[in-house]
Amino acid sequence: MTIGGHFTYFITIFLMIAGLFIVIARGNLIKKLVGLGIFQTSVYLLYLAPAKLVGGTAPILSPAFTIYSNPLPHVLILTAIVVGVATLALGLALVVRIREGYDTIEEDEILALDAARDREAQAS
Amino acid sequence: MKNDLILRVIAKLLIPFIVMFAVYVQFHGDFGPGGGFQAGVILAAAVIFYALIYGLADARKVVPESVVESMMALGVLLYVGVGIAGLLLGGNFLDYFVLDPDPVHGQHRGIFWVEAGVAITVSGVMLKIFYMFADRGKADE
Amino acid sequence: MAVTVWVIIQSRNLFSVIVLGGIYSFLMATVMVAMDAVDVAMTEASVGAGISTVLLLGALYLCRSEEAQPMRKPWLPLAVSVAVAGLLVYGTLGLPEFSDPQAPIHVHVAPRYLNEVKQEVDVPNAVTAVLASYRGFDTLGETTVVFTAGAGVIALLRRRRRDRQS
Amino acid sequence: MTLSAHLPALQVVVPLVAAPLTVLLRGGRLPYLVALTSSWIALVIAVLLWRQVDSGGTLSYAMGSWPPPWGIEYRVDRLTAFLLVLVSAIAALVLPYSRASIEREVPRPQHYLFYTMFVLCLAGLLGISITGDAFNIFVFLEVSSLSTYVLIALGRDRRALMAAYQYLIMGTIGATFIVIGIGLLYLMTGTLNLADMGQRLAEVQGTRPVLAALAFLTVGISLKLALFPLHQWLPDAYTHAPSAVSSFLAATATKVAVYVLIRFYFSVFGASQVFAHLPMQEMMLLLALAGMFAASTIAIFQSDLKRLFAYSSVAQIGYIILGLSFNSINGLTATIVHLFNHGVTKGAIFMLLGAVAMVMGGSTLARIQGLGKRMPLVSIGIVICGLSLIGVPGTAGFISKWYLLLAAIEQGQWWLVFLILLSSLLAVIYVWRFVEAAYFREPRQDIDATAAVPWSMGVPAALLVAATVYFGLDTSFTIGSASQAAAALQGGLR
Repeated sequence: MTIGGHFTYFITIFLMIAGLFIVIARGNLIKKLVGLGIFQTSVYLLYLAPAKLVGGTAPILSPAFTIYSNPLPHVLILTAIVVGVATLALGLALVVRIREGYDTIEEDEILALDAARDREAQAS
Repeated sequence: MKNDLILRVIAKLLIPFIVMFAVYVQFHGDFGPGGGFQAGVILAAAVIFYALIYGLADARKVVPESVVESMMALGVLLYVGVGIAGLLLGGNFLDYFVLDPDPVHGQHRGIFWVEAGVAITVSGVMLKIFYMFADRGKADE
Repeated sequence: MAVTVWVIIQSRNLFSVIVLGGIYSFLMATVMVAMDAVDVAMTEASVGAGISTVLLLGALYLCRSEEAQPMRKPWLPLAVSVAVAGLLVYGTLGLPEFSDPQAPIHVHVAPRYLNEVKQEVDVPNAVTAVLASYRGFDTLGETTVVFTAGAGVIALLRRRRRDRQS
Repeated sequence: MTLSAHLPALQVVVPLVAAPLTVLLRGGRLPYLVALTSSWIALVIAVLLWRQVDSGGTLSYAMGSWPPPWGIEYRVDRLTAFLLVLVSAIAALVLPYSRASIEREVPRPQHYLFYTMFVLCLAGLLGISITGDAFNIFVFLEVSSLSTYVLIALGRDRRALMAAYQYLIMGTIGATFIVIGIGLLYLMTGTLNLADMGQRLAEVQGTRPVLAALAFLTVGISLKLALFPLHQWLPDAYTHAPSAVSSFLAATATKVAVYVLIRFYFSVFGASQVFAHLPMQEMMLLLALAGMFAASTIAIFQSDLKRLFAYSSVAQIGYIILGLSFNSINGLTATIVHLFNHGVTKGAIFMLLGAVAMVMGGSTLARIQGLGKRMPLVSIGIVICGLSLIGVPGTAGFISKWYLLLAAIEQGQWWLVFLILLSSLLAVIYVWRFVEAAYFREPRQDIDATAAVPWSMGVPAALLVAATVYFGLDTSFTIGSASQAAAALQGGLR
């Protein structure tokens, strides 16, 4: 086990964590979604990097080559990308609606607005 | 952008090529990178491009909303339809072998229709999402 | 790529965040080509750098907003992130090394795809074959997800116009 | 091949076909009828599958005729069939209920999309349960989650949007964690088929990636099933979603997540591995107890009934996980039975609350004062379900508590017996809050509550309430299936 052999994993992990951090730590709803995108995209790398074989080629069969990368992870990640963009589209639609409802897309402000309304409701 | 002659002319020239490229990606997916999903995205991009240059109303005339909404559904139905065809012809669900007397040819046929279904749904959804977001922008103003 | 991500964390201007996100996707697509995943790279470039960026910009246009200045000290999220990172490092250290041809994923299921695709499906692009045939049901699910998102966006965004009319 | 051989595929395909059809048909009654028909067909298929499994053992179905490790396999064993019956039965009851319910809560142009999302969610949940392929779980998980987000956001209040957004973020993080977990497992075994994975994992037992995968899957699925510290999305989502949606989600969504957890623990990792290398047992026990007590306590201080019972759901999930942590046949039986019993009970409660909200204009405790006089049948229904949540003999809740107690006694953990009883006391308090408001307060005169509950809402709710009582008396179906499933899991791939 060498550090070099795992280099790709470490890169992946850094990107992943950065994305995750943006999602949890940032209050802006759009930025959260960007972070979510980064988080998901880096996971793709976790699947793809191990599929590569040095000296191999893309899994498009032809008599000229004998070593190919593993096609299965590619397929999985294609699916995952599509799922990712579907989630993003839905998330953005929600953000647009939230912004219309609350006139802000900062999580803290929205929570404050809700809390204020709760207090009103209890007072009345 | 609506009245810029150069843009309009270039767009007229480019859009057929974009559509051609989409078709190429769709059918070349067997041999090189590409397939239904990518083709669908490119196809949607062509229409979005058209809408940007000629305006949303014109784009709606070319590709009406109701058609787009039906496309979303039809693509999925086509995909499932292929699966059920496999069922009816005596195989399992999504069994392509039975689609043709020659099993390998059956696979070709299955993949072809399935990819077509994916392309239809994806381009429909992408366009629809674009229309929805664009509409919202107008409502705000 | 790491630099791009760092700037995204720091930047409060949402516009630049989104554009950087697009750049990030493009870089990712390049890496994917290097990993021989051409199909995936093509999708990532068109989806990540294309569609996502356009969608985000569209939403940003509708929201017209800068990220707010004051923020809590992000100790808890940082702790969570570091914990996850630690777990991942711990886990990946036991994984097979990069480009190890004896790794389980190269010896178990995949060879059949590569060796027999010619006889069974006769489609040169193994990715297409696996996608549409061997794992065709996954792709049906994927198409359904896209359909769900489309119908969902309609359900969410159509409402207000009708409300106004009524 | 006859049609019966294709039932596993049809189970998911029928609702899947219904979804695009509802979009094509758009306005009018047709989308509703399509959705309703598909959910009833799904129920029939689920029952048929259950009978096939009951007599013939585990079914396996190869999608596209590709043999399992290469293609995607559908696999129906006892546990799967049991869950399929639960999910499709609840869907078949909630759909007729939803027709009158969304009339009030969702704008008309959205109606057909509501049904689209509903059948998609159903297809997703069924797909997760029935599939024997790890990545396929993820795909269908996303089908069901995306549709759930939309369903929640269709609620009237603007807070429904925020609830849906929070759930979207949490859910996506959870799903991504699950993908990481599956990825690590795939890298170690080279396969995605669950059964195959289980066998090949035996060779690499206890290695670091496998343990990390276990951790990621646990956290990811826990987010989805709202295990105690990760439950934050649940109360908001249940409170602000349309009533029909709360009812369906409360009864099925978290249950399916628990099922995925069980599937990974017992069929893939194997119980011995899960519990041997990490202090999982202690951790789960601790989280389950924390969930039971904290969530019940929070529930006591809620002023909105929907929210109160949402927190009660979090507490009940504690019981479910508690059963898992025993790692014994009785414990597992308790978990599986409670999945079913709690699903039925909570489905009934949220249906009834929907009716209350419809007539009284809200479901806060202040508003529903005197409900016992205004809506006597509905109040009695809620009380019966409340008794089931407490675990009073004669209700379904008692059966699951009984097995939990058995499992605790079997291992000689008397303090646990005490704690389980103590937490039931908390349930008594929060149910009492409802009873107090409904029966010991005079109706408020300023609220006009003359609207009648339509039959289409009343009958499904009544059926579920009846089921709550029925499964408390006749346990041959629930306990029978659950104990056999538990035995199979415990004795299965170790």
